[in-house]
Amino acid sequence: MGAQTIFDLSQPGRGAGAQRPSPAAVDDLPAELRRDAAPRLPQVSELQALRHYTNLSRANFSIDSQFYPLGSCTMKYNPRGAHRAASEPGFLTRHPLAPASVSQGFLACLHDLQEILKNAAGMPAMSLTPMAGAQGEFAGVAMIRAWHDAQGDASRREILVPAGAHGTNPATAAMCGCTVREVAVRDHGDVDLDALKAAVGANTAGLMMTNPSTCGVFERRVTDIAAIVHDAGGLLYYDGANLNAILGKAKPGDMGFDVLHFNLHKTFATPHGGGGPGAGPVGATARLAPFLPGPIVERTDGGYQWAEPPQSIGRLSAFMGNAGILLRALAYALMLGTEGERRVGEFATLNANYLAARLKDAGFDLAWPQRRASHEFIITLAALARRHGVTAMDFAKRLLDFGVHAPTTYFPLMVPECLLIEPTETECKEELDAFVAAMERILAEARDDPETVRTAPHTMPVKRLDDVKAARELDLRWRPQ
Amino acid sequence: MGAQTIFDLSQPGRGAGAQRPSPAAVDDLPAELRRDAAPRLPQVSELQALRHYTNLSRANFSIDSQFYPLGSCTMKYNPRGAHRAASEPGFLTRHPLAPASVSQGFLACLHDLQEILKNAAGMPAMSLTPMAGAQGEFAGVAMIRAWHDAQGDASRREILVPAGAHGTNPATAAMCGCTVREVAVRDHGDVDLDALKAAVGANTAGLMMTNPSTCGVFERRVTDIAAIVHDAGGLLYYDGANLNAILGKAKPGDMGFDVLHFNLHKTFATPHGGGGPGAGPVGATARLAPFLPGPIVERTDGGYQWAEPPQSIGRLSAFMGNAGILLRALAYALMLGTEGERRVGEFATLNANYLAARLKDAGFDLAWPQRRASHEFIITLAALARRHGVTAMDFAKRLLDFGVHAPTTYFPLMVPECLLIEPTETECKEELDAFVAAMERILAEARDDPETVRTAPHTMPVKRLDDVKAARELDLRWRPQ
Amino acid sequence: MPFIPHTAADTAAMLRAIGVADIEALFDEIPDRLRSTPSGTPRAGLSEMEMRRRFAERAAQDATGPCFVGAGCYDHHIPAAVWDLASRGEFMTAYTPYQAEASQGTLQVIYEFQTMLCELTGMDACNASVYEGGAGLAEAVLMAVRANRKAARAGWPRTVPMAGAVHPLYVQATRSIVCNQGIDVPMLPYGDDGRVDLTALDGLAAPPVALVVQQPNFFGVLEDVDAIADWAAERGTLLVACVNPLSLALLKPPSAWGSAGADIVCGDGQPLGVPMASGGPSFGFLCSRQALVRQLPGRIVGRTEDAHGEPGFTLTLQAREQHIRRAKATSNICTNQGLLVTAATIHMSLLGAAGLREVAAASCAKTRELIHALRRPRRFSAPCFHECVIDLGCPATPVVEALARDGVLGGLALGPYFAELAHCVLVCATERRTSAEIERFATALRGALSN
Amino acid sequence: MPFIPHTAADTAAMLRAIGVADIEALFDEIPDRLRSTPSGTPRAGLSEMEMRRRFAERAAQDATGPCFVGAGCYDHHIPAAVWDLASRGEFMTAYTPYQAEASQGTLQVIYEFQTMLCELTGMDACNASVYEGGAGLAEAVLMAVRANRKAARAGWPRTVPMAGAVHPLYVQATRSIVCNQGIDVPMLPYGDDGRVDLTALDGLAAPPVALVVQQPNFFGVLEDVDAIADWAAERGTLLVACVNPLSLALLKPPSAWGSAGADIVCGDGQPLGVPMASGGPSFGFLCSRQALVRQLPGRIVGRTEDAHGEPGFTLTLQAREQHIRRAKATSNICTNQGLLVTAATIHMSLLGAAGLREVAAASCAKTRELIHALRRPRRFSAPCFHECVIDLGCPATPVVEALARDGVLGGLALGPYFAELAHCVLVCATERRTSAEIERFATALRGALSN
Ligand SMILES: Cc1ncc(COP(=O)(O)O)c(C=O)c1O
Ligand SMILES: Cc1ncc(COP(=O)(O)O)c(C=O)c1O
Repeated sequence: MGAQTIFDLSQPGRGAGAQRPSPAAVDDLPAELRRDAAPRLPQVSELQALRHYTNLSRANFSIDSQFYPLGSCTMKYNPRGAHRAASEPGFLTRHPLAPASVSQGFLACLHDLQEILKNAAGMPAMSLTPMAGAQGEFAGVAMIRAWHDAQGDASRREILVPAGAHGTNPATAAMCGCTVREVAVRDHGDVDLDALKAAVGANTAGLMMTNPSTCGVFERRVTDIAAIVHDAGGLLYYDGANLNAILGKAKPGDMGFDVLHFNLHKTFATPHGGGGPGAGPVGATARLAPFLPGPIVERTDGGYQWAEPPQSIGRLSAFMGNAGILLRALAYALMLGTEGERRVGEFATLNANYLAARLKDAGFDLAWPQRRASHEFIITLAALARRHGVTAMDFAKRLLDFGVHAPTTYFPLMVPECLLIEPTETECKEELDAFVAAMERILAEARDDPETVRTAPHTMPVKRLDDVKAARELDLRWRPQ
Repeated sequence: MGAQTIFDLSQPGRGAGAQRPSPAAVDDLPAELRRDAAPRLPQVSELQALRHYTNLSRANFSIDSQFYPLGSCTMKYNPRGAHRAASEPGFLTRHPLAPASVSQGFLACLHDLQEILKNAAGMPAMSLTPMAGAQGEFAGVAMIRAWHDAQGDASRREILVPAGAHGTNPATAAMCGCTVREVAVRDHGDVDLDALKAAVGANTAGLMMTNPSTCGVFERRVTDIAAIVHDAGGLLYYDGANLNAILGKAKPGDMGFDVLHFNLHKTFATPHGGGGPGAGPVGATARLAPFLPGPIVERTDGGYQWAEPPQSIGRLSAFMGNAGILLRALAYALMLGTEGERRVGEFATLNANYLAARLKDAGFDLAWPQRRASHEFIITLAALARRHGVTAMDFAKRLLDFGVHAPTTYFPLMVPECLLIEPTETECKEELDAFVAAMERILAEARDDPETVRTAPHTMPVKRLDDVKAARELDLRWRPQ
Repeated sequence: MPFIPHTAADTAAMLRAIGVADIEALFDEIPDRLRSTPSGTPRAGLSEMEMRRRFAERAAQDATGPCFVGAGCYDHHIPAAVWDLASRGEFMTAYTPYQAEASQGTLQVIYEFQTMLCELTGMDACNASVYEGGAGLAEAVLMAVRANRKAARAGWPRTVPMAGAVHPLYVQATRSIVCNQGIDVPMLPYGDDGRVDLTALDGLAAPPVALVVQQPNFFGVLEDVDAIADWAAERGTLLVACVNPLSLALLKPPSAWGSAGADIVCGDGQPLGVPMASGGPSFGFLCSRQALVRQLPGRIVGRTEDAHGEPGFTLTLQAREQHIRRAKATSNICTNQGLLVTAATIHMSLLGAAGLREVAAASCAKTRELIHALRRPRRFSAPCFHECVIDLGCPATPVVEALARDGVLGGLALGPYFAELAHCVLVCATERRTSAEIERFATALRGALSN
Repeated sequence: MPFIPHTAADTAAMLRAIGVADIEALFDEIPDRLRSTPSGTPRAGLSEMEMRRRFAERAAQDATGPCFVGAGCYDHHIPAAVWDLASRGEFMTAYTPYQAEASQGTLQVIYEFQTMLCELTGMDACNASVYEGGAGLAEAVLMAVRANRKAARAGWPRTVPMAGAVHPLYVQATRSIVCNQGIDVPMLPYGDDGRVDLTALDGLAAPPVALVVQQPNFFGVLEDVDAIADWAAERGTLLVACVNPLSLALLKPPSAWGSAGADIVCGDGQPLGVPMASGGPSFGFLCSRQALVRQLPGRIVGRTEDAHGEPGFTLTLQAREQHIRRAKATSNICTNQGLLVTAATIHMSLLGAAGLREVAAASCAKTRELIHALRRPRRFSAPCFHECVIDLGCPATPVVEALARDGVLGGLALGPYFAELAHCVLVCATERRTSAEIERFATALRGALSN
């Protein structure tokens, strides 16, 4: 394969003949609006395309083929049954603007999902439209803004985030026209309450945080945090990326949060697709419910229908968000049932704590050894990096050679040389043990043969790639030689 | 992966919970008929199974991922559209014994296919039921037998086959209770007519042959052969495995054959499935038509219906053969149209002759250099084998390292150290050129570094396997250690 | 033009390399009078879109309501993962794994399959595969005749009686095939309990070479397999057991029938993850005692080692097969039903023994619920599995036709197969049938019977 | 229990290794009063079989007849190969390709995608991807405001007018998003020809920062893009072009609009191999001139070299993105619509420029056939592409409802979007619509109008 692109396979005049509709003439398009040169798309046979993309797929790691302990990303099993259920012909061919009268099946599905998510959130209102976590965050911050505005308090434009928040949190705040202020995290991974108290004030729009936090621990004083922010007139946003940890065990609504998003592509097991699509439904307490983005689905005596919340921040996309992802998440939730939901949180936590204990025994440094791991945990390779000149990135790359996807590296930013490790509940003990064995082996290599680690990976389709060159000598599209 | 089997992943009590129906009690099954110990099937999670079989699939070559110049096997592109068309929910859920009144769509498809195949065969009658080429052969020989019996000529029990016939030909004859006599092939790949004349007689039931023959050439005196056999009271069977060569260009019915089979999994592009399924419809001239295996589909005023030929040799399977394969073949034939059919033969032949010319230029010995290649051709590595101690098998294995499936080796048997090469019409020139380049490279290695060739493959999941050990120390099933 | 990648420039360059002027020239060895163009009205090639529209329309035409027919083809749930995996190009578009090093995926799958079938049947070895149940039974009979050396030495007649309630379509297929080798396949009567009556065999000069029994039998009835197996073992008759593999999750494996067990076990694998799809493709399997393994037809995979001593898989005992042994092969089978074996292996991995047992039990329970709801007498007295013959008290064929028009596939009318059962239907309810569907059938039947 | 592989023995061993007595103990840092169990009536988990039955029933409930609605979501043929490939686990269940060496498949696909979109639009660079057309337009507007340095220097007001016939749902999405940054999005009027009337902009104190035009516009009408582009270029206004990528197989690429071309091109990729599926997931794309590439939001892949000098692909310009730049990122987007990009890339490879052109032309032709068959006047005079507004002469919403009950999705009633067009429907016929379906629509419409 190498880096032969589909364009390198192209020959003028070639094509996939079976994909051609009968030629038709349109002679009423104004000549000055027509293009004169055809775009240089590939001209390949059906077999060439099929073989090319089959082989490209084989150059990927994926959940279906490898263990993926990627912290904060919840790479768990994506049930094939959910994929097929969402691919029912009737769902695939439904037009987004079909009248509600001929969409009752689809609307019933969305309504069911709204109810399930409300329950999991501990919040009374839910909008399914955001198309990913970040869009859910956007909806939430926009709702917080709109709420303050509706209170006549338009000066509240500052969003607080704990140090080490996911990048989407500050980016969202900025995109929503807010400024961002970081709040320090203390030694044991909890937010520094004194710093928080110092930070809140008349400009505080709200605080965004996850719990369990990006530090992989449960923020024990979350209700105190909520009280501080609320007392200062701010609102609390819950970033649902880590909800897998507590699904069925605790609810953000009970912790004092006012608005939250789910990452269905994490907690509700829809596939990540090599970058997406996901879905980021947003839930709200009663006071924020009128501001939710629309449309949402209501059940009436006459059946299901679309509705817009009265003070809605508006629509975030043309249609109904990532409807197909919502269907997959519903399928997953139905297969779990309430008992299954509870077990998600339990076994995600069991797996993480087991791995943490095993790695600690194997000589790795936990970032917060005194704490329980939540569904994920952090190890820091700072000591190793100093001693052997082997970095967290080297470890990550070397893991690929063992058929394990690298954990998340260098996040959260405040822990030096860190790996954020999230096994998820769908991996079995043997897989975890194999991971520990690989880590032990690399640790030994770091001591005895650091060069092998530093130059990893060795068994991938390419060796380590030059990111600097990529950014300096931008080559963003194929060109004919 | 190594050779970790699904059983090695198994743990007592594990399972794929979503696949379990609600437990039900059946208390009226007699205790003495129940089993006491459960079969030791694997106990794995859904993800474990999915990952295991995903990764196993990646250890295979396939048309979707590699070029497969496998002579006599016609490994061409299997259109995904045909696969999806046959997978229409209505077709997948149709019960084989559903009344014809609620099966008109399915029956119409079979009828269309019968017509298309009759036309391609140049024969007036067609039965779709045989489930592979070999079962088609069986049907044909049984029909020949039945015909002789119906003539009161029950002594005709000898089937002639040209030397180098495919193994299924003699095996079929034997399975049909006939004896087999080989007829020699002359230097240029044609049947030796004198030998044939000497062989025919009062015991001759018939002759089985392919044309183009297994030698990769068109049997030029096929009508003479037919006359000799017919004059001696025998009938002629056409093995349709090589029909790809002449599709749309010539018809077996015109050559004097009385009965034939198609390999839909070759000529009509249905996937080989790692060993099957295929389909081997059998066609017949008017005099043999009454003996066809049933059921066949008839069109009447009241719609389509099932029918049994009056003197049928009977049913060869419980239901309607490999119905799903028949649907795929129909889909393919519809996309081709008559013009497309003609092009199959043309470009299959062009590709083979091109490869033959290129390999000849590269220094390889064609088995019959004076002849046109049909859709396939033979090279013999006998000289090389002698000179460098490198065999056709070594060449075949080494090709795998170049990402090309090996051609058929050591078939036909009468050509020493041969490779039977069939590129098919769906491969493009670049793919053929890459194959030639690989062959040239291996030729050079055979001279300069024969050990590399002899110990190939080097890049597959396993090194060369010990077939002798496999047969001597039979290990046909996993057992707990 | 679809599927052919040649540009005009490619074609020209290739013709140049060959040294001919045009493609026609490549056919110059075909005598002119054998050249032809497709006859009949030319069909324009359809685009994939047009072709799929035609197929969709035709498939929609046949859509039927709930299926209560079994008779060898069952509407079980198939996990989505099964065909998502089996349809991967690397499984679906591979060839027979002759080049073992480039086919470890398929080979290992088959090895795992062989293991699973051996576990279900209790036998020592298994092939992968023969075409389907009916042809597989024929292969089993041929195999038994080949393998019974005692019978050959003693010159017993080539007679292989079948229990009267072996699937009639299996019997037909077997007869069409084995008659060519002069093998006689008489049917034994079945009794009022629906089970085989072996007394018909008493008083023969020589015992039969082999005997075929199906469990559960065509009527869904459970045979007294212990007695049958002992009868056969005592006489040196080889016992061929034809079984539904799913039933073996609950029922005693053929290896444990009587004191000696069955010699050859065959059947159709459709209940293991294969859609009904008009009955094919499915796959047939054949298992045997270790002593008979060299008589098995079809592919067999063995575990071996590679040149570095690492484990790997390869086709083995190929000397049984047509491509090596030709006229002396154990069968002419070549292309088999490999992809279905792959699907079945994945299916069994996902279900496990417990899952298969639950599917079998749920199907039995649903069938009992159905019989109860239909309120019609059972025709046979012996216990049944997940199918059952019920007596409508009037000719069944028109009733089944009427039900079909009413959107219910209401069982198989038995008249065409057994004249004496013309008032009977064979019904089946798998785990997929809901109580609402059963009620719908019952209502439709009451309607059909009152007309 | 589904999806969790732990046996009791596993759990016990793991708890031992951790040193706790039970799983509950692992939650001991959660304050008691925050612990909860799912409220409401417990839902028993469904088996895959039960879940799929429920979905199948609901999907069947919504099955509608032929679709004549477009409005940003089109019923085009998708080659079977597209989703057979895109659904391969290696594409579908991979993560964002941060680990480039283990993600060359996805990365190369994106690089090929970028190239294809650059070819279609004529632009220099392309991202992969934003969520969809509406959110993508918002990103384009934000990008334009960031990028127009001249406007920033001169302190022009943050105003981005939109042509009046930009998709109203795109306008709504854009407004909800960009209003938070104080950007004003006024609508320009459309004329009786259905095209934008730029004269409304004359006499402004400062030119707009950017201007948005859609081609073909929401009414299916073709805008005079040359004049618009020239208008913008003369004033230093950045031109944001929102396009249907399929139309670019026939129409002039935005890079060639007027003398200078568009600056930013965005749109929804649904027509490129994405099923309608209730409108999502689809994907949005964003292309730009080279000079603006560092202002693009979302993922961008670059070709580079590995440690051995071999070519390879990696995410690049990550300093634009939230995980590096945080509050200073070009967007907050993280998870995007990668799998749809994969499907679109395969789709474009299979169709090629010629195939896309034929699909576009066939859709245009079918729409003309439809307009002819419906025998209702067109509302706008300018040439249209494959959609068209027709005037029913009476309120359209009840007519469309009646048609839907009659099994035809007969276009989009425009009243809810444009009060002045309450008698109008926007209709579309893609290449998939047959003449029989068009006739059926025409007949149904006659029926609905005569009631
Ligand atoms: C903690 C956290 N918050 C937010 C997000 C953003 O979610 P999305 O990628 O769905 O936009 C992520 C995603 O990785 C995350 O890990
Ligand atoms: C020449 C020839 N004849 C017959 C057959 C048998 O066909 P099948 O494998 O479909 O049984 C083959 C298959 O490879 C063949 O090549």
